[in-house]
Amino acid sequence: MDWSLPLNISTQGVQIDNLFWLIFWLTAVAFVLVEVGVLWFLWRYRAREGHRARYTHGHLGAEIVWTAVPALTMIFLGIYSGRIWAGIKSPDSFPKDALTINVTAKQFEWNVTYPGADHVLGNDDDFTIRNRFEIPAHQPVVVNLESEDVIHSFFIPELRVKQDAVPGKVIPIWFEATQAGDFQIACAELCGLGHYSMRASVVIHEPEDYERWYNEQTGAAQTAAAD
Amino acid sequence: MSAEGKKPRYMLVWGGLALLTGIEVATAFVVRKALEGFEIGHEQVTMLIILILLGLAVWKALLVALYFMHLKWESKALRWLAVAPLLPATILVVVVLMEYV
Amino acid sequence: MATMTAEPSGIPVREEHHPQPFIRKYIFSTDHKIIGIQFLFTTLFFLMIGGLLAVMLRFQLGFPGEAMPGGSILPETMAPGGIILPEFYISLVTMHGTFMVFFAIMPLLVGVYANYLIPIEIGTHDMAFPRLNMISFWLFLISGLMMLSSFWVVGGASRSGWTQYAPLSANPDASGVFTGQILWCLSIAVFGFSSLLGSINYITTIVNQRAQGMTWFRLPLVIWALFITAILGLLAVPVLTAAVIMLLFDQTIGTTFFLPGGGGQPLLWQHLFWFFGHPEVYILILPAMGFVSEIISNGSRKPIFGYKSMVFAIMAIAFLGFIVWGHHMFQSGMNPRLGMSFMVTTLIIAVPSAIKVFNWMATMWGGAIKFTTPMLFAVGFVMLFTIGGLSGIFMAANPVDIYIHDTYFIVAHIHYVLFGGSLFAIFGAIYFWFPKMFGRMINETAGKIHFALTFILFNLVFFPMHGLGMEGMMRRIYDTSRYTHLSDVQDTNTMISIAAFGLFASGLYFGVLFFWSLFKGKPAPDNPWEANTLEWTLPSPPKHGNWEQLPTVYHGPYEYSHPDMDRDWLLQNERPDIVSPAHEVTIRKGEA
Amino acid sequence: MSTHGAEAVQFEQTSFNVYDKKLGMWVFLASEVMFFTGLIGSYIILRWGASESWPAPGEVLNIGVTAGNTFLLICSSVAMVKAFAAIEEGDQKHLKLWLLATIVMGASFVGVQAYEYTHLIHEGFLPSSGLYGSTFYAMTGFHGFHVTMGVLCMIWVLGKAMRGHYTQENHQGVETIGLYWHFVDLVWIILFTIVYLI
Repeated sequence: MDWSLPLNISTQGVQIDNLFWLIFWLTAVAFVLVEVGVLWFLWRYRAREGHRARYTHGHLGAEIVWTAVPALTMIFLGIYSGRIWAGIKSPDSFPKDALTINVTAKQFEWNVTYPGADHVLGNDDDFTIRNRFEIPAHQPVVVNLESEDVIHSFFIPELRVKQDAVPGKVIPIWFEATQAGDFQIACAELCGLGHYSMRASVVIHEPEDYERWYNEQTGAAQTAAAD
Repeated sequence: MSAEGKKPRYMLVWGGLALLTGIEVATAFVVRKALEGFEIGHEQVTMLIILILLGLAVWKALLVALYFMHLKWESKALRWLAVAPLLPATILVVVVLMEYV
Repeated sequence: MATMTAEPSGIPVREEHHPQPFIRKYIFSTDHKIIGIQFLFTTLFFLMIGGLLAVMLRFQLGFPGEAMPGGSILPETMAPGGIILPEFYISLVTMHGTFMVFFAIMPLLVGVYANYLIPIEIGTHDMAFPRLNMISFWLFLISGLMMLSSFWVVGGASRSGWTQYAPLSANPDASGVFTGQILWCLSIAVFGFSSLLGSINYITTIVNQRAQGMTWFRLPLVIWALFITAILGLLAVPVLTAAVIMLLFDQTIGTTFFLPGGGGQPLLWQHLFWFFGHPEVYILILPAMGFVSEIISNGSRKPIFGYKSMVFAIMAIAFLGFIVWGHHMFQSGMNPRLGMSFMVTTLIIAVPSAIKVFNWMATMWGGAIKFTTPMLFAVGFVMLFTIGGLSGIFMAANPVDIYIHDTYFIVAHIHYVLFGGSLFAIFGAIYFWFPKMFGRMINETAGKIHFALTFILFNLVFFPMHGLGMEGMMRRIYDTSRYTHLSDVQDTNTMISIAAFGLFASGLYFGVLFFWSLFKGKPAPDNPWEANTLEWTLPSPPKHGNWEQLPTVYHGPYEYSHPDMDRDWLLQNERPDIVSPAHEVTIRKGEA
Repeated sequence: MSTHGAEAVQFEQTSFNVYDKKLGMWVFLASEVMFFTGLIGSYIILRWGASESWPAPGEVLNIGVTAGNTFLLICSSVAMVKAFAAIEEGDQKHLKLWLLATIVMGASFVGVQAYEYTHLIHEGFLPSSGLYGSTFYAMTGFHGFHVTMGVLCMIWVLGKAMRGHYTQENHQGVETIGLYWHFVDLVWIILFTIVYLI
């Protein structure tokens, strides 16, 4: 553990990490202010012989200042994070040219369904892979999350993606990886006794590698269908 | 309660409640049938009926709260206490309904 | 508001002081002080249970797959050969949360101190409904024991997390627990009723029974906090009760409120739970803030800074508490637009909390600070609660929450608020009011050792969890070694676990100190901390019925270092013109 | 107000002008509102979001019987308030009579509901019959439970009335139980409309 966020490989992750560190520095200032202030007051105003506490019930000006400063900071943070949130989650933010994949969670595995050779989901030539999630880099991916039994949560730390999969609902999310590599999907929502080992491998390919992999798979699927 | 000397006429309220209940049942069935005879869509009729029924129910509830529960004669503070929980209640229902918007 | 001239109170003095049989006096007592003490003993027991569960689950995280020393006494279904099973681990996590929230922190704050303090701080004989008060305690005890018993039923205790997310909780096939799950629901339903009876009592008593001159803005802040807390409990807990009953029906009689198979909505459970759950968070912190306000003002020998803004901050927190619940659900699949509005309200709620922290600091500024044990815990509260509050901003900003949601960052946050916050304030309160409750003092040096141990170990346990969360370590996982991104967290986890065992030991040390002081502590004077509120005008411990003649209040509760006084405190029932510097007399009857 | 005032210190009122029991009951009713919000709110939310259509009024439930039952509960409410009006005048006889009438009508309400339940269960309409069954039984069941509790408390109050416990000056118990009873009536008014008629 090294007190840093792990490698980020998604376009949204940059914004999330920047916001994280912005909040970190804002809160660090408040943290130092309060903790040092408290310790300083403890020392400076310790009970001493012949010293009597100041008799005061408050100071309106001071109170207005320390109401207004946090309030303004929070309003700023709210507006700033609201924009990022909308850019990730709002339905308008979803890219049009994305690759769409279905992920169905169940105790305790991730089933990933790809469109078949016709590149359209929801018909017979779709193929499903268990516990293996392969996607191309540099291309937006939309994942339609579903669950068969209980709530799971689709979490890929390096992609800064986390979304609960709720039975009875289809929840779309999107992201775009910026580099290839091997990672894992983790389940982030308690889903039963196998929760701790509900993982799947994530393989992010360079686009041409993905193309090759996909063609192999659809070929295999077609052969399987032909049998 | 009736410290002002004027006794609340409970029987009148009772009559009102009984009448309103009758109107409700009639609305749900007879009026609905009648309305469906006109050139309005089924959806609109349902909406209208629901609004009328809810209005009648609130009216009845108000009669009970104001007269039987004496809120009409209580202090302002107690009346506030009586309606205060409706605020969080409304927040809960309305916000969760926004899931479907 | 109407005014009336002072005259002797028309309320008849109750029949007190006749000897009562032991059972009526200590077991089925209707005396608010005895009930408060009953709550204290039971909740300290449940606190220990919660701590013990934490020790076990920390053992698994620190030393995965190893046999727990002494763990072989546990049945095969929990830990064969002392090695904790994954299913038992989830039960541990679930029950740790459940016990700490419902049966330790909440009743320690409300059950103990609302009962004990309200009548003696507002100046009345007892609660408005003493019998309901007694029933409330017994229902609480029954619900706690029901919850505890679920460990020993077939299938073990509930395994759905303390938040009981449906459908895992609603479907026994998914969780593998049936009886334990039913017991969870029943226990919480009974708990909800107990809490309701308490709230009715507290609200009615504070509204109706204040002593002459005890106006709203002369109430001690702890009473304000308990009053607002009671309102929160009154309006929030019934929603949980209703939800838990629906959950129970889903499990038992085949309804489908939360089961998508029958058209139900899993998210409805989360909405109902968090509609209760977020006000609950403030139920767990507002009384703690009240204790801290009392203790910091007392320890600094200075009036509380900005009394009215403290009161309005409590009210603002309580009101906003009802419209922020969705921030627990940012990643739940809730409508993203709702996520946006909940983020805004959540960020706003940071403001009143900040006001309170700054007001406590300003109270210390220019004071004459005494380093008593309660004061140390109160200052510890301010320092640790600040960390918990600031880490909350990370998760309030919902884009960041995408990453840190359901990680150890959240675990760190909740413990900084509930342990570093609430529990530190509770320890402070126990040290502060112990002399009044039991007529004996807790040794100051021993108390300071307890503070130092707790403060240091607490930070060793929970501060590194922020780092674990940044690594992406998920909550409630049994074994981190399954994940590549968690390959280097084991050392930290082991360190945390060792510190956690130390923290539990410091808790046991406190237990010993508590019981030792109960019997062997130095006899306490009536007003050991030289405080101002009404309870310190009574003998330690106060008699049944508290007052023979009800006190009259002349000013606010924080008149420390009043310029007209020689001494630096002024009881609420003293008038500076009567208690002149020349001849100090205490007004308390029977001692002149 | 000065803390250094002379002898005639003026005190602001420090109570609410409402006696404890009545205040406590109103506070309790506030929490009851939230409890029923949990149930009724869930019903509204589930019905709003339901994928399949909801049965039309009268399709499953017998409106005629329940309309009569509603009328019965309204009558019991007016009987309750008459009992209260009687004791306000110090009229012991009518207090007891009207209380008895309230109890009988309340108990009959529960009886009719039990009849309705057995009938529905016989027809195969169960709590496990989808969302409609779930919400119907939860809401009406908990309302019925409240009525039953009310009847039991009312029997207790009647017992006290028999012993002459209530007087023209002191009849807090009658008013307090009355508030509860009217509240239960009020909840039924809402339930009847949204469960049976809409």
